[in-house]
Amino acid sequence: MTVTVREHTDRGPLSRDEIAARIARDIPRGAYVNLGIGQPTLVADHLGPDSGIVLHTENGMLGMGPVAVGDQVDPDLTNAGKIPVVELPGAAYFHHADSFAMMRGGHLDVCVLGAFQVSAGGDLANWHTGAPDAIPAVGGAMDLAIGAKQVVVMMTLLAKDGTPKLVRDCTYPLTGVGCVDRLYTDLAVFELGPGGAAVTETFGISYDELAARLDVPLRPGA
Amino acid sequence: MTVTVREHTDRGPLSRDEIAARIARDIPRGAYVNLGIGQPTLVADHLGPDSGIVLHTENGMLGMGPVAVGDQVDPDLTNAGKIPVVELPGAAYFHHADSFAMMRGGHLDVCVLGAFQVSAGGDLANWHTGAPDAIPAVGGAMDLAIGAKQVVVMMTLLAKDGTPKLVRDCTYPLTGVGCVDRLYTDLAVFELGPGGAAVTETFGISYDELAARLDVPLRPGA
Amino acid sequence: MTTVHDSVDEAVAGIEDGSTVLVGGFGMAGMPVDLIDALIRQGATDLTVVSNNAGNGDTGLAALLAEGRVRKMVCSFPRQADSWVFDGLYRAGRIELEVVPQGNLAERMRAAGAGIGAFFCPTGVGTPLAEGKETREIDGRTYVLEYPLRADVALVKAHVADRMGNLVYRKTARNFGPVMATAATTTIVQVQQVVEPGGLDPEAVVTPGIYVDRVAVVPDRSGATS
Amino acid sequence: MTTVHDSVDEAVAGIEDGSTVLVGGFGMAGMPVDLIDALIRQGATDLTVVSNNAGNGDTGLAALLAEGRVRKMVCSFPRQADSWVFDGLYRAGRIELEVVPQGNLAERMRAAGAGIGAFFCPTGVGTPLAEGKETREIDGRTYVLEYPLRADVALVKAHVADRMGNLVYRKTARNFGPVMATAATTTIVQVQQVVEPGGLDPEAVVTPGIYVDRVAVVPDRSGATS
Repeated sequence: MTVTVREHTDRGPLSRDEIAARIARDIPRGAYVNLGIGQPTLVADHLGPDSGIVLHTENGMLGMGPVAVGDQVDPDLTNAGKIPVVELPGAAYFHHADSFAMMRGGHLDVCVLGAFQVSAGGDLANWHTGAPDAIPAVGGAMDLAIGAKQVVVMMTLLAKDGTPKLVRDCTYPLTGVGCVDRLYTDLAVFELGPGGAAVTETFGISYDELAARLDVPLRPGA
Repeated sequence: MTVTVREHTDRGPLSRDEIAARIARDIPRGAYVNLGIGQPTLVADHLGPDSGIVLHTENGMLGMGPVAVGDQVDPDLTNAGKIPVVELPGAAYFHHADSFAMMRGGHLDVCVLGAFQVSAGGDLANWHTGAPDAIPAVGGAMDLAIGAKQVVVMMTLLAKDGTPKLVRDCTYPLTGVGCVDRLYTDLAVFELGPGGAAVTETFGISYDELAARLDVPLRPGA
Repeated sequence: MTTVHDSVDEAVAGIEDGSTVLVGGFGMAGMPVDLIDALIRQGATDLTVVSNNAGNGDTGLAALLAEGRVRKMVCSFPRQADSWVFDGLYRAGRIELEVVPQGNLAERMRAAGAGIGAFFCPTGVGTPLAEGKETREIDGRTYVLEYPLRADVALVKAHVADRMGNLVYRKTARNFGPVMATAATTTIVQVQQVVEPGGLDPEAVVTPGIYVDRVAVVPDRSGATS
Repeated sequence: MTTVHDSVDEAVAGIEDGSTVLVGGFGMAGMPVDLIDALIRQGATDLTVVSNNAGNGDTGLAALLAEGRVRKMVCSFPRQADSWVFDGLYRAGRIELEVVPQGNLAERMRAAGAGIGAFFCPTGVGTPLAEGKETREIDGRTYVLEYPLRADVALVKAHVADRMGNLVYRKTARNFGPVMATAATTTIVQVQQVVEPGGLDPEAVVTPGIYVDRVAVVPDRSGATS
């Protein structure tokens, strides 16, 4: 079997919106999906209305629709980021214990989370920078990280100072151990797991260039 | 403090219906009550409509009304004994996990159960005679026994062969340990607990006669 | 994703020999009789069935038992006035029985659906049904450690579904359905009616569609014969 | 038995210093602002407050914090764009904080209401929030042992109650209300409207009245000012 990385060196890195679109493309029809607060919410813009994909929000709803505008705004109907949203036909409401039972019981097909750091083995750090003056806040991140059938992370591959956020071992406090299945970044898509990181696709960079930038065990992906 | 037993020696033992009425009299206004299958269901007939007492049935309902008659019969609406009942205004339905969470979480004020044997310390045996050919069936008995704020047993004090069913130690398999608070029988009412059995009332028998019939540590109750 | 099927036979396709099958209902209320009839026709055998009772009369679960297709029953209350099919099999040593307190039955399935690994439970302490189980004193009270009860398949009867699999039930026929739907790999539901998305009040949905794999419409029998 | 009160002040009477108080809401959705305002007037102090967030803006829970009446916050997500009141107290060392994963917060209160002594939970394994906690491997997966979270008082906002205390909520304002109502000795609820028994659909009741001690009617503010 030949393993090849799809190298897109004829273009630059993906924009945030393009990463979101790339993630959306891989979500199967009819999947139940939770999009974490922040960047992952962009993925919703790329899910076609005929995809049959149903969005879950941790604060007790399946069938969440887009952000509410104008008269649609209802303070009793928000997403996990406390932003008013609308309800789609076929929605259902439930309380918090039921919502997290759904998440922790492995019923969501996919969740998409942001991250400070991800390790090649799939450890996730996305709730706390560890800075001594930071006020810790975890929300539902740890529950999502261990609960969904597939945990996907969306982030830029490099921090603002150029250091990679895909690492051998997370230096920030962990959200979950070995929980990330796939990592979508501006420069590459990775499959993560006990065997380390496999690169399936690159954008604006070759596999070899990418490998040189990262200090993790890397291999070409399927 | 003088402790006196109310001895009703001017009358015979209580009938089944009179025991039920005696139990009903002691249930506080507005209480949430579960009546076990069999004899305890008779208690319902003695709860006034203005008592504000709300009946729970383990199969997922608060606000259970009387047995359904004629056109009221609906196979989707039964009590714990699978007998069709009716719904009262202000009823609520819930699923089995929620129903037993309610029972086990200590939210019911009173439950009334039948028994094969009760020990002076409040142990309850009401699910299994221990006979080798009996098919064991426990239902919700163990959950009710440990869950309600006050667990009340209704039974005849003596078995058909004349042996007392209030005992030092149950010989039948236990339903719950130290769980019965009060025992209402045809011959007497008892408070049970770690200190043993206290007699509060007798019917058709004096305290001394009662004490002579029973082989348990007994004392006059408050 | 929930699929809506034209027949109960299509809905139960693929259930394998040796499966653990949750069967809803408390007595006959909420029992998915048509799905069980389809399972009888489908042929899967050597089943472990989890249900509150062990069959009533000669239909539904009792009929499946009579066919000799159930290796083991897990239930809280097998012995009933009309449980003669089970009683006969049990006395003949032709079926295994695990008796579980009703609240543990419900809570263990709830734990399976909720990702709980095990839980300390107050029911059954000091009784034969807790014998050999781990116990622990917490805050002065003794608890028994109970484990999740997972299954391959759940057969559930609800009242109305929408095409997304959201369910509402009727009165005390709700009973075990909602919790069983969360505890099985494949949840198969019979309903009297399927409506379009938006046809159910989102505030009143009891089982969200995420827990429902297949829905089959079975018109009300009393309606069909009158 | 549920009592219906004419004022929120009557409804919060008797809350004692040092109480643990559950406060519903996810951000402002479902936050019982009027009950909190009444609690501020009522005067109880040295409180431990359990709520998903640690106050937004200057009203509701934030106002209670600003009054210096809360000794400790137990929550999942204190840090928000508009949590300046909490942030200031925390940085000044004037309030304790226990951060709990949101699912654990909900499940621990559910356990308190359901009589569960403790439960093995998959969330947080290997993270700082599980440090020092008992863990166990069950069926090849590691779990952390978590304990019930009980309280003296729950303050909940629902939409409509009947006189028996049955509650329905509105949309995602439901959030923590139903589970908090089960976990407190005294559950106090503000609603927009109280109806007679029979005025709510028994199939759609979310919190049965058994969990509700006191109800106070608070007409919708937007309605009152328009």
